[in-house]
Amino acid sequence: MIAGLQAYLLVGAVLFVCGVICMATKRNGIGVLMGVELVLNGANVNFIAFSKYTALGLDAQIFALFVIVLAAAEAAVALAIALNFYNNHLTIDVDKANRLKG
Amino acid sequence: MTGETLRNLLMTAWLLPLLGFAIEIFGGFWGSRKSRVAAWLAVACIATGFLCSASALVVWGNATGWRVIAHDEHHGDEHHGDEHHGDEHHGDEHHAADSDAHAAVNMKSRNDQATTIGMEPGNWVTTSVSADGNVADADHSHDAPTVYSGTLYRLATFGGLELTLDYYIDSLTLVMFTMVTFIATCIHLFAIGYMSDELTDEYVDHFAHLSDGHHVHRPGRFYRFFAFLSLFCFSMLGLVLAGNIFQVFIFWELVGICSFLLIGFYTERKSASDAANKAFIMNRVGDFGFLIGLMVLWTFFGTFKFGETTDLSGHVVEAGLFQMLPRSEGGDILLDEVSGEVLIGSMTAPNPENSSRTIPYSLLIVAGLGVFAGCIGKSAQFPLQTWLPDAMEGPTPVSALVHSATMVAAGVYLTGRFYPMFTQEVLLTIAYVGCITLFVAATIAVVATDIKKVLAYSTISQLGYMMLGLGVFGWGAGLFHLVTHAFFKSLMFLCSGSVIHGCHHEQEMPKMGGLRHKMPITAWTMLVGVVAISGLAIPGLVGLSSFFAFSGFHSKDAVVATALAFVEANPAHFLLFIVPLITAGITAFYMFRLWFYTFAGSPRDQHVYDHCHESPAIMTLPLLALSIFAAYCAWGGEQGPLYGLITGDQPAYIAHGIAGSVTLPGHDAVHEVHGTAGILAMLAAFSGTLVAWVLYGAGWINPGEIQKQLSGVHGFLINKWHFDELYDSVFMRPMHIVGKFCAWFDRTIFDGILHGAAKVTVVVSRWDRLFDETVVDGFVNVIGRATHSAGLSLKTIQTGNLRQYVMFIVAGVVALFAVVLTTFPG
Amino acid sequence: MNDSNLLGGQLLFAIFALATCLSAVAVVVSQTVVRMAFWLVISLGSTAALFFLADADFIGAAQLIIYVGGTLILLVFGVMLTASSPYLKIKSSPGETIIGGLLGLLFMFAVFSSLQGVEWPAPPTGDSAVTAGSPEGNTLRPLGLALLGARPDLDLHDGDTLSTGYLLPFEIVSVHLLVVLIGAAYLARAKRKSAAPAEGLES
Amino acid sequence: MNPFLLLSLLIFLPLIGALLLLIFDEKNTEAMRFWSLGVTLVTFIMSVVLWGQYDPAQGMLLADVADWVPSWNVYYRLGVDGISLPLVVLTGLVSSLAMAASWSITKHVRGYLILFLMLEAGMMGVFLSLDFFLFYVFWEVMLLPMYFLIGVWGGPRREYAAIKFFLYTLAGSVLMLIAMLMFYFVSGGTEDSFNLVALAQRASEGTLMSPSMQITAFILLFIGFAIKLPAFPVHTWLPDAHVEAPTPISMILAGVLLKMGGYGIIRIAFPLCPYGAQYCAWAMVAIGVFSIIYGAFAALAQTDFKRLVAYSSVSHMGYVLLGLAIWKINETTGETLNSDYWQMGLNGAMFQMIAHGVSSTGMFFMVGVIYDRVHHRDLNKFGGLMGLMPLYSGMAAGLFFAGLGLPGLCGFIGEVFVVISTWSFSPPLAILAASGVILTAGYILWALQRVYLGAEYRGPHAEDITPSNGRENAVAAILMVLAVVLGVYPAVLFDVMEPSIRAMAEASAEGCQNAIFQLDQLQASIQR
Repeated sequence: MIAGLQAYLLVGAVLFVCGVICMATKRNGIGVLMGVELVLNGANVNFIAFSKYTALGLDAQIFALFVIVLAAAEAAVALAIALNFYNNHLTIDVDKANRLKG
Repeated sequence: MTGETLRNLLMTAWLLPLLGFAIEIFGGFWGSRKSRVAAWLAVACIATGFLCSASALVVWGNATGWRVIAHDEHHGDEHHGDEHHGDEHHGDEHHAADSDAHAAVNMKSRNDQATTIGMEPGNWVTTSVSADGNVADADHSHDAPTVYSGTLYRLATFGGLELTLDYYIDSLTLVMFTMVTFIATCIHLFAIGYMSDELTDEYVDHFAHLSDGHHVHRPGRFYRFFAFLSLFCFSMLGLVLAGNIFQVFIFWELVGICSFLLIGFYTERKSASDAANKAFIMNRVGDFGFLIGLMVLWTFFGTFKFGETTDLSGHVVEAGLFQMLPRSEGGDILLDEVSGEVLIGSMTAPNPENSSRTIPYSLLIVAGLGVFAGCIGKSAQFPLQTWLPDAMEGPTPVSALVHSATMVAAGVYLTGRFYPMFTQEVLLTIAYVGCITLFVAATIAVVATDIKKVLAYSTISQLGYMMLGLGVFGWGAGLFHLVTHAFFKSLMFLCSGSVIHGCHHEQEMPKMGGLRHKMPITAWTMLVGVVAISGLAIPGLVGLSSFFAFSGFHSKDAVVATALAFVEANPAHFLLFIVPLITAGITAFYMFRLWFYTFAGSPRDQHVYDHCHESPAIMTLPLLALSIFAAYCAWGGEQGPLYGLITGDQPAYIAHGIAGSVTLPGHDAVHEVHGTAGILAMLAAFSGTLVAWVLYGAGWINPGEIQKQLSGVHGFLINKWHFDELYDSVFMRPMHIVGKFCAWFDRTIFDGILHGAAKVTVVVSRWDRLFDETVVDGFVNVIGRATHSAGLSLKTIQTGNLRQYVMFIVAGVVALFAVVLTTFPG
Repeated sequence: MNDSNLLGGQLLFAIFALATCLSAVAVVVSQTVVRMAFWLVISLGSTAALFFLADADFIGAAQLIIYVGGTLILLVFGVMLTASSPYLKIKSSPGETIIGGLLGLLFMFAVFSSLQGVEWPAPPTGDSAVTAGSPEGNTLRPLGLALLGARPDLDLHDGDTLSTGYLLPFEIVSVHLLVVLIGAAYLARAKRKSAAPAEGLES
Repeated sequence: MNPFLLLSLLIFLPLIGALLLLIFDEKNTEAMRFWSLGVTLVTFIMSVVLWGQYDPAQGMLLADVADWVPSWNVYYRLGVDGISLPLVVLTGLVSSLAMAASWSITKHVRGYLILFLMLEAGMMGVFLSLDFFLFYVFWEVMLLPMYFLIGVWGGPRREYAAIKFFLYTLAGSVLMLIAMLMFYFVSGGTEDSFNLVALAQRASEGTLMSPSMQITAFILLFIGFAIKLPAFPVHTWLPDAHVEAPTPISMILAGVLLKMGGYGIIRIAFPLCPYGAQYCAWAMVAIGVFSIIYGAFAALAQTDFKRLVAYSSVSHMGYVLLGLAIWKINETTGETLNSDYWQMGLNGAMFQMIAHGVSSTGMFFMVGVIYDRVHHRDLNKFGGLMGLMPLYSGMAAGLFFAGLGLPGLCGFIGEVFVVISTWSFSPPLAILAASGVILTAGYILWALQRVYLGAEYRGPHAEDITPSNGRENAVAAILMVLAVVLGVYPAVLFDVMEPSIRAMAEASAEGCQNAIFQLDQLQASIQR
């Protein structure tokens, strides 16, 4: 069943990489958030795979659960931020949020 | 005890002038400038001293039964034999005394001996050479002790070394004491008159000029003069009384400083203070040699004492210097056969640890020459003679007392006193030094025109005679001449002082002449002195060996006779007889020249003549007193009482003479040639007198003509053989140059090095500062600036662009991966 | 696990895995937010299916409910609230896209090669840890117990150790969530400020 | 009195006096001067009391030891013996006289007096302490007031002179510090590591230092002390310091400070490294002789009166070094040869220190008296003072004669004793040293002639020349009387010094012999 684990990990990796690329390329704040979700999901896929194929077991699932919960919270907060940002800047373009540049 | 009596008497005579000095020096501050109290106090002190000395002489004579004088009834040969005999006894007595004492004392007293070595001042121990000490015993008068020595107090003790102040009283001491105190008394009295112009609040010194051309006006310093005279008397008597060579050195220096003070009495005169400095410094040159002699003696003998140290019971505990040199029966200094050196302390050897010590013969010569160097300085012998004529800057009584009669004779005295320590080589040196000196000085005296300078050179010349006499083994002759010379030379100086006083401080003889009419006493007493020094005599009624003569004849005759005997024994040294003989003629010439110039003929300077006058009685009385002694003190010559007294305690071996590489004549040898020498000397004196009379008395030949013809010689002599110039260029100038060099070296080189070091430090610290400010601070600044600029440049990376950050992260991860992969492949 | 199950499992896995990956890629390449949201839904949903396939029933369910049902709705709301048009396009520059793509590929390669390089530990023999003490895929109960502090899967094995569950983390997460919700509500509170400070900040 | 109390009071009384000066009114300078004079006089009287209490036969008079820094083995350890006692009394005397001569100081009187009293405390401490560390501390304590006294109250070039003095002395004390640490570590940091008596005892037994180390330690100590002495070629601070210092400070400098060099050599350097001392004896004698000649020559060429006296100090202190160092041994057995002569030299050197303390103090005072009147010191611009100030000139002449080494005055005994004991060490050097008498006579007499003799005064401020006042006469008279007493009856000093010096010399001789024995053994073992 090694192949199974490898396959899961592969899927997780694809998700992760896609999420990262998403974050890197999307100028839309919401798009960036979506990238984050993808990354988190990639991680979750890995957790679940380890839960099934290694001795990690239930611990991995608990972790995945926490990740999901945190992702939800994060999404809520991030969205609030995005909204505030939008309220202040009248745009959702994250490139405009560069006031912390050096 | 005779010893204690003598000691007390002489110490009174010695210390009274010191007391006088202490009172007089402060007298000026509470007394009036016009008071003569100081003078009378000084006279009282020194006169009491004279009385003490004279009574000491009497005491001594009584103790010895007057044996030394009693000899003049004997025939000469017997005399010498007796002397010899007595001295033999004398020597025997030493050993007898030792063994007696050893036998007499038991163990207890030996213990005492150990405990009484360190004597306390309050516990003076009088020592006599005799063991029984019963000096009053008439039967033993022949063997009676004649030398008394002991310790006054202790200066310091270092282990086995002890430095003390001692006294050493023998006939020579007593004669010197009496002579010094007597002459000093006369001169003190004379000085009361001579210095009376100082009895004022406003003394005008005509020889000292201010920069505006005026004469110096100052308060009179009468009291100070007498204070210094008293101090001098104290020092001089201390010198004579001294019981060890170190003590002699102490008083040696003290008389030197007194001489300095007295020569420089007219402090306002540059010439006076120059002369004082010259006198003191030249004396110090001699003292430098003296000090070397002391060092050698101290190092090898470990004691300075002349006489033996004894404990209370009269037992000898330590030998003195005079007992330490072993001499053979013939008077030779014995050499140790093993080491070839001189064994110390083998003469008496009471102290076993002394007997093992030796001194190389060469160092013995060094010691002798060293001590003699001191004598050269003090007695103004060649080559240190130049200070004495300059010393005439002092008041004339000073010249009479210090620079003719006593202090300058101290060198001769010490040579005589220290005679037992001199080797034959040293004696020969002494003889030649004396010989050169007497000739050089006499030649200069011939051309001198200053009346005091003539006397000064004659003094040097006569001191040369004394030295010569001592050097050719005429111990008695040299000291005999010392005493007679003291009388007639002080007389002549006082006479010249009288002239100077009478002529209102005119000293140039060419301005005088015919003064005998104005000042007869001075003139005739002076003539006595002149005759005495010239050695004129009338062949006596009794025979050739006896003359009717003044003192100078006898003493000079003794010296010349000894010289002749010496030369007969050592023909190679013939100059030692020829030169003094010729000089005897020169002496007569210049002395009569002086007398004719001053007193005879007609006045050459009417102004001087008109104002001149005979001195008051207080000045002429001493002249008369002295003239008597100048004429007759040597009565009887070598068979007379004075000679007997002087030679009463002469070292035992002298009478024999010593045979050796240089044969030293004994008394017999001298006696053989005495008549010949006497006649030769007298002939020389008469011819000198004759020439003087021809030139100056009768005026048959104009001396100016001769002077012109011999101008080269005359100039040479007038310039005193160019000694002053020579010393100036050879010693003084180099000394000052070296001094300047040292000072320059100090300021330039040492301080230069120091300042250089300081500058280097400053430069280094500047560099350090520069380094600090540029390199160290620069480094820090560069880092700061680099950090800052790096931050500035990195700030551009901080775009604030979220997506770029993500990209960076990814790129970073990829790069890390690449690194990991390349670093750990597999 | 039997063979048919295995085959079916493999096939299903392949389908959902492909869907997940492709949808994720689609999210990346989509230009409009709405489309991205759509593809995201597909991707997350497929992931949930993969969870089911991996015997993590509860997690799968939670994924569906929370993500697909909650988070994405939130996102779509966000899109609606922030965009003047739902099909708003904010384009990245082509350079960025290319760099992003290249980096992504490089990253992918790195992850892949890591995956290949890792020697994974041998799978547990016999019953998998997850299913021990519970029917296959039925993880709700053990999870619940674990969250309450009890670990039947481990405790039953050892029999002597208790309290290795996640009660405390669970509580923390709960509080955390509460805080987050409050915070989110606070932040999202409608508060239209004047543009002045914003412009000031812009400059 | 209890020795501890007496010795401590000698040191701390001046300090207390200095402290109490603060309660005086700033303007009431006269009262402060009298107060300070009183303090110095009381100190002097106590030193005389100490003299009375001291019994030469009993050896060292040790006070009780008090803790100071016990963890470093530093103790407050005082004591006095025949070597230090005369110097203590001299310090008391010279301080009193210098204070009496301080009336001419009008600038910042209180500061001056405080520093002066501190200086006296430091000097007393140096002579009284038997703990090396304590000695060092006092050595430094005395340095600082001196620096200010020269640097503030001095002449025109005072800063230069003060810095020069300070740096020289500091250089010396640094070397001394190194040597001190050597002893500390060699002795193993025990309770007696700084105890001079115990260290000397161990050195005498040959258990303190190896011979080669002794040489190093001795050279370090010697340079330190030679600077203070001062010996050629480290003497150049002296003329400047003397010339620039005010008169009372010159008196102290010449009268006491220079003696510390000689004291240090005889108290520390010789007993603690006897072999080193013996090893360096030749060099020391040569330096001493050279100092005598060089100082005299340099004095001959001076035109500044005070500078001349300063160089005469260099010359005179050369005798001290010479006398200390004429230590000859048998090279093979290590036995000291001519030990009596060496002791004579040691005693002579110690006496010369005291004598120089009297004569040189007097000479500087005499220079100061005339300087106060005419404000210059150019020898060529004096003259005729004998007529203008007879009493002053007479006493000045007396004190200069004391410096010249005239018999009957103190200088003679020291010089001559040293010189005549030198022949046993080396005849050529002895002759050289003896030649100093001529030069000394030369420069002193020429100076006297130029200043006191002559027809008239040739310099400026002729109208200010007034006869010396009572205070000046008193100071000069005291010194004069002392010069005469010491010159006529030197046993008064020798009786006190001789036993202590002999003990020191014997201990050192033994230490040297032990060291040579060790060296022989070493050589034998190497050959084997």
